[in-house]
Amino acid sequence: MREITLSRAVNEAIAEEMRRDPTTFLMGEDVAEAGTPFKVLSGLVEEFGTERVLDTPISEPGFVGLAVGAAMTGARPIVDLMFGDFLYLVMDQLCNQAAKQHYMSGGKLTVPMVLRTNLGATRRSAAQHSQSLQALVAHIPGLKVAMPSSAYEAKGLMKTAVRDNNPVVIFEDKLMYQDKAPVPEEEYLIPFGEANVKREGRDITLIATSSMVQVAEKAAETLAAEGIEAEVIDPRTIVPLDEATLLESVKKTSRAIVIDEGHQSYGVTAEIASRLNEKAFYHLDAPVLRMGAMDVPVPFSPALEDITVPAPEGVADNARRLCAGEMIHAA
Amino acid sequence: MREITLSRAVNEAIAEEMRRDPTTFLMGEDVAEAGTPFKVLSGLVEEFGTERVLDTPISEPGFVGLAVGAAMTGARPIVDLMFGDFLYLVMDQLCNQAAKQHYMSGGKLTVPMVLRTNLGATRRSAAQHSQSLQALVAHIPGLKVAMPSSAYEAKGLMKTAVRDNNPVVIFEDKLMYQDKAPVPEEEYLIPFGEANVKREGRDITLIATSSMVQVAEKAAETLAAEGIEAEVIDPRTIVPLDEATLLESVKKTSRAIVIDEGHQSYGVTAEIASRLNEKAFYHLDAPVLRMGAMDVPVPFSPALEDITVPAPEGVADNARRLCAGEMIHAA
Amino acid sequence: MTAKTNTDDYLRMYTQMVRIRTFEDNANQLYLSAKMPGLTHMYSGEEAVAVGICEALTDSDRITSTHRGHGHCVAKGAEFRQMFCELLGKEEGYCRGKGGSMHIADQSHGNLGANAIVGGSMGIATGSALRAKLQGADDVTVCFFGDGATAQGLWYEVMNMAALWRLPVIYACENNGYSEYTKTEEIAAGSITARAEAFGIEAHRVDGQDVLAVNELAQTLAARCRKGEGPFFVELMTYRYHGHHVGDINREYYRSKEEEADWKENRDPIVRFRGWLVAQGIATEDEIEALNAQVKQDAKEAVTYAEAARYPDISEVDMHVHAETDPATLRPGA
Amino acid sequence: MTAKTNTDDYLRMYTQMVRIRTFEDNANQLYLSAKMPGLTHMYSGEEAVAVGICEALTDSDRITSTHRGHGHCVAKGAEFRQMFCELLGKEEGYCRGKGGSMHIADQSHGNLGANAIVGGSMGIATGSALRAKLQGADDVTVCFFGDGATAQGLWYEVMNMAALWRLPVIYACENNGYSEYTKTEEIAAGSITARAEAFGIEAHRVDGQDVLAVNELAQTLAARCRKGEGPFFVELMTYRYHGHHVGDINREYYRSKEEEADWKENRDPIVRFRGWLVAQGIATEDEIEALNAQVKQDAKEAVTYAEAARYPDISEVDMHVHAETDPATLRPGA
Ligand SMILES: Cc1ncc(C[n+]2csc(CCOP(=O)(O)OP(=O)(O)O)c2C)c(N)n1
Ligand SMILES: Cc1ncc(C[n+]2csc(CCOP(=O)(O)OP(=O)(O)O)c2C)c(N)n1
Ligand SMILES: [Mg+2]
Ligand SMILES: [Mg+2]
Repeated sequence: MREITLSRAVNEAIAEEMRRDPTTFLMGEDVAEAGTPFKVLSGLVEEFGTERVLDTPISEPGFVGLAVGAAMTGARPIVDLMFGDFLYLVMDQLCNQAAKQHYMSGGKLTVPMVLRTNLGATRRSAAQHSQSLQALVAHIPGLKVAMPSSAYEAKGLMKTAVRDNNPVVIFEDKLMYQDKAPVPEEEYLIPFGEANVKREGRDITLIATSSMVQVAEKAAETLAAEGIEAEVIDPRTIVPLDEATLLESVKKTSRAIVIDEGHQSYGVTAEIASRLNEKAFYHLDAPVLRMGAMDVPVPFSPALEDITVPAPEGVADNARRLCAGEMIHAA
Repeated sequence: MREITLSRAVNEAIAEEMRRDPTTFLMGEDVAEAGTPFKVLSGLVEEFGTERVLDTPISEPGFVGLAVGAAMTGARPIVDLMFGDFLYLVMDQLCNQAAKQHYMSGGKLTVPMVLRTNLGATRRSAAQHSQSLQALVAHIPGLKVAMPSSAYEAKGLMKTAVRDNNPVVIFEDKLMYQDKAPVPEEEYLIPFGEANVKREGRDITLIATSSMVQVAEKAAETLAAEGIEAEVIDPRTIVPLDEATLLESVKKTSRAIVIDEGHQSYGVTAEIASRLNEKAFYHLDAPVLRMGAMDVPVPFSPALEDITVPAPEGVADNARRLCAGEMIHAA
Repeated sequence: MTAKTNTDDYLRMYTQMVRIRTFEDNANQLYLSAKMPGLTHMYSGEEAVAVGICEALTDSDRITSTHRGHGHCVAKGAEFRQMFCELLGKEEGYCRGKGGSMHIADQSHGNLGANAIVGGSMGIATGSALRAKLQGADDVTVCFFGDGATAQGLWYEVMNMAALWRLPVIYACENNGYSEYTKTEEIAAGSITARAEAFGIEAHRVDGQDVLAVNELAQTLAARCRKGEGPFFVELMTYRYHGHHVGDINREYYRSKEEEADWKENRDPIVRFRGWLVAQGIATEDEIEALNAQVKQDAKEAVTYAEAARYPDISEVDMHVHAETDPATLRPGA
Repeated sequence: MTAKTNTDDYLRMYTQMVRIRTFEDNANQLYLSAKMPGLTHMYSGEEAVAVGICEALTDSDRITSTHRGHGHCVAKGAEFRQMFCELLGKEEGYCRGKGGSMHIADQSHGNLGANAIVGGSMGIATGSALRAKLQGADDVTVCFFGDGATAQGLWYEVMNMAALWRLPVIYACENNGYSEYTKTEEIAAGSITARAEAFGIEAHRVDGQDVLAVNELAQTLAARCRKGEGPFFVELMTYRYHGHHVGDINREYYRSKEEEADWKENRDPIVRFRGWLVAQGIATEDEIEALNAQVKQDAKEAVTYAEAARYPDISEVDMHVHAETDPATLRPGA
C-alpha cells in the first residue's frame, strides 16, 4: 500500500469531503495561500477557492463562533485552530455554545462542525505552544473527541468527523505531520468509538492515545524481546470511548498502563484508568498505572522538556515492574 | 459558637484580608453597590470605597487579564466571576497567562490572585448557569483549586487564598449561600492541602467535594441507622490534594465512593479514584466508585435537572452494595 | 410613517407588541406565584425594538436572541403555548423543557435561540450570515444584544469579519441604559456607534420606543443586506420596565422611581403606537380594546394549558446530548 | 528632532538600535546553524519602535512584549548574556531557560515578558497600569503588540476599562503590514486608530522608522500618562525584514522582494538615524563604525558564553510550578 504523511492524509480527507459536500468549508488563520504554518492544507485554496477556504483574522473566539452559527444553519465548517493551546480562547464558543445547542433545543438545533487542532510537546515551543488539552474538551458533554495516532487514522477519523452531526474536536500530533504510514487509495472512514488493537499480547495492556501510541509500541517491542507480550490499544476517540475493547483486553491481561500526553492530574488517563478499575476490578492483578505528562507547564529548555512526557523506556520499565508483581506505589 | 451564612463568611474573609493588606482589591461585575447578584459582597464598597471595589464592564477575559497584570506588579486582586460557567471565557488569561508566569519566568514573576466563582446545579438556571467546572482548572499546573463545603471552610479557605502567592480558583456552591454553619469570631485560616474528616467510620470512605459533602453526610446518617459506619472526608482543596488523609482512610475501610458535582467523565472523581486505586490497590475490597453529575448539559426542566446530580439515596445505595460485597459493574 | 403600507401590517405590529407585554405580565405572574422554575428577564418596555425589527424580516431570515429573549421570540412568530410550556419546563415547550426561558429557540421561524452568555450569540449570528453568503441565500440575520454586551470582545472580532466579508448581518444593540444594576455610562467608554464605524460599518441610532421608526430603518437595512451592502449596526434607545430579572424588586439604589415613571408614562411604545393608530383612523379605541382583550384571553388559555402539560419523561435526560448521524452516510461512497 | 537634548542620549538610542539588529543577526545565525532550539521571530527592521519608546521610559515603567520580543527586551535594558542563555535554554538565562525566546522577561528593568499568545499581554499591561493607579505610583506601562493582534477581542475589553478608569497605559501597535503570511488589509477592516478613538482614547500614528519621531511622541505621552491623562494609542508604521519566523524563508507568495528591498534600502531606521547623527555632527563615521564593531564584539562574546553555559539541572523541572508562600503569613494575626 502507498505510504503518505499524516499531513497529506489530513489534506486528502478534507479535500475529499469538500468535494463530496458543497456545504463544507474551511476557515482559520493562514489556511489559504499559506496552507497553515505546518503546510497541512496546501493546495486546497487552489482547488476550492477563497470562498470555501477562508483566511481569518487572529480572532479565535470569533471564527469559532462563526463556525457554530454556520453549522446551526446548514453548513459544515471545518475550523483550523493553529495550536491546541489556543483552545482556552475558544472554550466558551465550543463548550457553552456548540456543545450544548442540540440538548438545550430539545434536539432541534444541530452543530455539525469540526475543530481541528493539535497537541504535543518536545518541539521546543515552550509553555503556550506545547499543550495537550484533550482532557478539557473530553469533559464537556455534547462534544466528540478524536485523537488520530497515524496518517491512517488521521484520514479516516477526519472524514467521519466532517460527516458527524455534532461538534467534533480532532487533535493531531504536531510532531507527526511528516510521519508516513500506509493509507489506502480507496475511500475509507473510521467509525467513532472503535478502538484499534495495534498489537496483541497476553501479559499487559498498554492503552495509548495519539502521540503515545508510538511510545507504547516501542515499549512493547522492547518488552517482547524480554518475553513480555504487551497488547497495545489505541482508543482513537476518547469521546465516545470504546470501553468494551479496553475491558476485554484488560480482563485477558490483568494489568494495564494508560498513556496520554496531557498532564497526568485530572487528565485523560484518570478517566480510562477509573473505568478499568471500576469494571474490571476483580480481574486486575495490579493497579492500573497512569502515565501522563508531568504536572508542570512545558519548559522551553530541551534539557527539561524531554523528561516531561512519557517515553518508551519509562513505559517498559513500569510494565516490567507490574508484570514482576511489584506494586509501584502501594504501601 | 455563632452561626453565619456562607455568604457572610465569604464577605468577612474578604473584608478582613482587605483590612490587613492594602494591596488587596476586589473587582468584577456588579460587585460594588449591588454587592453581586447573590449579595455576597454587600457592604464592602461602603467600607473600602470604589477605588478598592471595582465594578467592571461585562468583560470577563478583560478583567481577569487586568487582575493578572496587577498581581504581577505588586497587588493582590480578588476577582469575582459571577457564574462558574463563565470560566470558559477566561481560560486563556487563567491557564495560559496566570498559571504559567511563575514557571515560565524561572520563578521571577508571581501572580498572587484569587478568582472566586461558583458551581452547582438544581437552581433551574439551565445549561449555561449551572456547571461545576472545577476539573478544567484542576488539570492545569500552576493553579490551586479550593472547594469550600460550608461557611466555615468558605471563610478559612478564602483567607488562605488571598495570602497565597499563586493564582487560586475558589468555587462556592451557589445553592449554599444562605446556609449557616458555626464560624468562630476569632481569626482563623484553613491551610491548603489538608482534608477534613467530617465523620469517622470504619466500613466505607465517602470522599466528597463542596456541595456533595452534605450529600455524603446525609447518606452516612442513613447508613449509620442500618449499621454501616461511613467515614466522610472533604478534601477542601483539590489542588493541592491531601492524598495521605484519603489513603489512610481507604486503607482502613477498604471501600470508597468519590462524589463531586462536576460531570463524571474526565472529571474530578476520576483523578481521586485513580490515585486511590494506584496507591491503595491491595487494600481495596471493591472498586472505588465514582459519582459525578451525569454527562449531559444541565437541563432546565426540574423534572430532569434533579436527577442529574448525585443525591443521598444514590450514595447510600451504592455504599450498601459495596459493603454487601456486590460488584457494581464488574463482569 | 410609511414603513408598512397597509392597515393589516400596522395592526399586526400593534398586536405583536401587545402580545409581548401580555406574555411578560403572565410570566411575571407565574414567577410571583412560585409556579415558574428559576428566574426570568422581562422584555416589557422594549417591545417596539423586537417588533419593529422582526416585522421587517421573513421566516427564512434568522435572529439570535438574549437572556431577555421572550420579546424576540414572540416577534419572530412563536406561539404562546409552546413558549409557556418551555418556561415551565414542559415537554411541549419549544425545547422540550430542556432550555427554559434563557435558551428558548424557535427554529421554524428562524429564531436561533436565546443565550445565557452575554454576547454569546454574536458569533452565531455572524456565522449564520456567513453561511447565507457562502450558499448564495438571500436571508438576513439580526443579532440582538444589550448595551452591556458591547463590553464583550467577541463583538469586535465578529464585526471585523462581517465587515471584511460584507456579510448580511445587522447588529441590533438594545440600549436600555443598564446592564444588571449598573448604568451604561459607567461601563461603556466613548461612543457605541463609533465602535462599529471604526470597522467601516454603517451605524444608526434610533428611538427604540417608536415602532414605525424602527421598522422603517430595519426594512431599509434588511433590503440593503440582501443586496450585499451589509453589515450594519443599529443602536436602539429603549428601557426595561421591570428589574434586571423578575426577582429584582428594590431598584432604587441604582435607578429612581421617577426615571421609571417617566419612561412608562411618556414614552411607552404601545401607548404611542395605539394613539397613532387611532389618530390615523386605522383602528378605533373599541377595536383596540377588543384586540387587547383577545390577546389576554389567548395568554390565559396558554398559561392554563402549560400548567396542566406534562413534564418530559425522565428517560429524556440523556437524550439529545449528541445528534444522531445516519450510519449510511458514514460508508465509503456515500 | 529635539526629543533628546544631549549627545549621550542620541548615541544611546543609536547603540540600542544596533544592539537589537546585532542580537537578531546572531540569533538568526544560531538558528541557521541548528544551535537554537525551536523557532524565533526577528525584530530586525523595527528597531526604532522599541528604542524610541523604551528610551522615553524609566526602569520602574513597565512594558509587555510579544512573540517578536527581543527588540523590546534589549531596548528596556536587558543584557546580551542572559538573553542568549535564555534563547538556548540555559540556566543563566533570564528565565533559567524555562521560558525561551517567546517568554523572555526581565523583571529588573520592568519587562513583564514576551507572550506567545497574540494579544495575550493586553490584559497584563492594563492591569499593571491599574495597579499603578490604585497604589498612587507614577509609573507608566507600554503594551506592545502587532497589527494582527488588533483582531483579538481582548484589546477592546481592556481599552474600555483603561478609558473608563483613565489608566496610565500606552497601547503601541507595531504595524508591520503583516500577521504571519497575510497582509494587514486583508484581515483588518476600517481604521485601527478609529477603533481606539471610539473608546474615547487619543490615538496617534507615527513613522516607526524614525526613532526621534517615535521618541518625541513617547516622551509626551508618557508624561501625560503620569499626569493622569492616559490611556493613549499609538500606531507605529514599520516593517519586519525577515520572515514571520526564522524558518519563513520563501516569502514571495505573500510579499515581493521589491517591497522588502524598498524598506531596507530606503527606510532603514538605523541607516537613517546614523545619517542624521553624522549630519548633525554628533558622531563621525569612524566613531559610528567603532561603536558598531564594539556591539558586534559584545554579541559574539555573549553567544560564546551562552553556548558554553550549563543547562538547568533536571531537578528544576518541577520547580516553580507554584510560588512559595511563607507559612508565617498564613497564621492568624500575621
Ligand atoms: C458572559 C456573561 N457575563 C455576565 C453575565 C451575567 N449577566 C446576565 S445579564 C447581564 C447584563 C446584560 O446587560 P445588557 O447586555 O445591557 O442586557 P439587558 O439585561 O440590559 O437587556 C449580566 C451581567 C452573563 N449572563 N454572561
Ligand atoms: C492567539 C494566537 N493566535 C495565533 C497565534 C499564531 N501567531 C503567532 S504570531 C502571529 C501573527 C501576529 O501578527 P502581528 O500581531 O501583526 O505581529 P507580528 O508577527 O507581525 O509582529 C500569529 C497568527 C498565536 N501565537 N496566538
Ligand atoms: Mg442593557
Ligand atoms: Mg504584524
